[in-house]
Amino acid sequence: MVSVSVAVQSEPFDVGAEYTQLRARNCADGAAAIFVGSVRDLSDATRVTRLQLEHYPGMTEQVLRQIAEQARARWCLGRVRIVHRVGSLGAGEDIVFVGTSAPHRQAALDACAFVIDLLKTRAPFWKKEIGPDGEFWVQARQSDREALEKW
Amino acid sequence: MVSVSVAVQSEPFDVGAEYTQLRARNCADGAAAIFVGSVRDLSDATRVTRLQLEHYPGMTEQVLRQIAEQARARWCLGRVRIVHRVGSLGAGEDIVFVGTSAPHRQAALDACAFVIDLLKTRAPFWKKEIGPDGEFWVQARQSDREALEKW
Amino acid sequence: MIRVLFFAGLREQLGCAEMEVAAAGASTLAELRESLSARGDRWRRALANPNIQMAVNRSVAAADCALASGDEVALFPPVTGG
Amino acid sequence: MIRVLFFAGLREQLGCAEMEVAAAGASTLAELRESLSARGDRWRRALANPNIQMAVNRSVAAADCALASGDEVALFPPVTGG
Repeated sequence: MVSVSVAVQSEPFDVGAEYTQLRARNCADGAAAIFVGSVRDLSDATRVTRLQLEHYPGMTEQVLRQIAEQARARWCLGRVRIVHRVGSLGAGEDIVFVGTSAPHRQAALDACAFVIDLLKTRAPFWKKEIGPDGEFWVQARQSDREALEKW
Repeated sequence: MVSVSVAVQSEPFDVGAEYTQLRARNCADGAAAIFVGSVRDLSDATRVTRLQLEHYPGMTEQVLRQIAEQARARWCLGRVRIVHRVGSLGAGEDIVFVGTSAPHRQAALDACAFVIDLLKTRAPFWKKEIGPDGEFWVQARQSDREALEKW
Repeated sequence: MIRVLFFAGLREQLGCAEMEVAAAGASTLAELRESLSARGDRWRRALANPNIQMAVNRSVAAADCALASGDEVALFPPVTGG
Repeated sequence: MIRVLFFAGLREQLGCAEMEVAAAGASTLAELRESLSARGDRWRRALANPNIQMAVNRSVAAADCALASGDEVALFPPVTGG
């Protein structure tokens, strides 16, 4: 596995397989951090049964790669892997995987948090929530923009 | 799966299976964070081929459970899972798994980092490094004690 | 020609995912946006939203970014992935 | 009686994993530690280390912690798990 790897796909990802890849032939890294975001069944007051994920093909992969490279420039990291799903997702399904490996735990943990924070505000994905009450584009959150301030 | 679960075991753990458990029948949590620590092949200047992990049976599980409960008292979390291996581990083998789930990502990520930081300084495990140059008890690191200051 | 893409809620508001415009009337992103706004009420309203983000050739760009024939421009609401 | 456990490097230094001592001569952790130190040079040296940590009934405890018969005491070096 190369040091930075990103994927945008409609198929589910396998967290165990992703972890195995992150660690394969990688004895120098004693720490791995993973974040997985998935579809909640409850968004504010609206019940959500499905999520439709749209993206900007071509730009998405480029932005994800740039975010991963920014993390590698900032921390001593082994590998960074980002997988983001697009298309129609049911409640409880996984949306995004961020995995980092590093010689030391703080770098792996910080880089993982950094990547998901940047992804949330920079990567061109848009969520539409679909439920019994209709279809609604998810609004960007102020808290996501504020989360960037710590980096 | 109950909200707090800890295990001390000599058998390997399966990151994919642990993740599945963390998320099973748990649609309220849209975020999961995982940390995995494993045996590096290079510790300072000494080459390490095996690690012997000793613990204090009875106290270990209790301390791990207390750490998990402290995390739950501090953040809005769904589940906390800690698995720590003991016995003889080869280079590249996984040592410790920390998994957290939460409605929001920051809670999951912070709690995961908190648990591993506390575990490093509070849970009664001791590592002995075994390599071609002999056997050496790993010394506690000042950086691990300092890592606690942020909590 | 400049290729212009619209995404998500903005695409639905405009009823348009993609169009081509002459490079002549759009030497900067700001100019392009203005000429698009002039296409009618629906366009003016949708593009008046100050939160709309713009990209040129797949990188986020500011309003004064210069455009040339062959560029790919995208306009979209704040992103909500992850 | 008080059950006393030693772990890791300390266990190896002392050549002892577990022992029982009379509760009478050890009303606090500090007293217990002192009486153990008096068992000989090896014990004095090993227990003089200020980094040695102590637990009573599986919870970390300070030197002034009172002891009673039936208690389980443990002495060990700083932990290095994770």
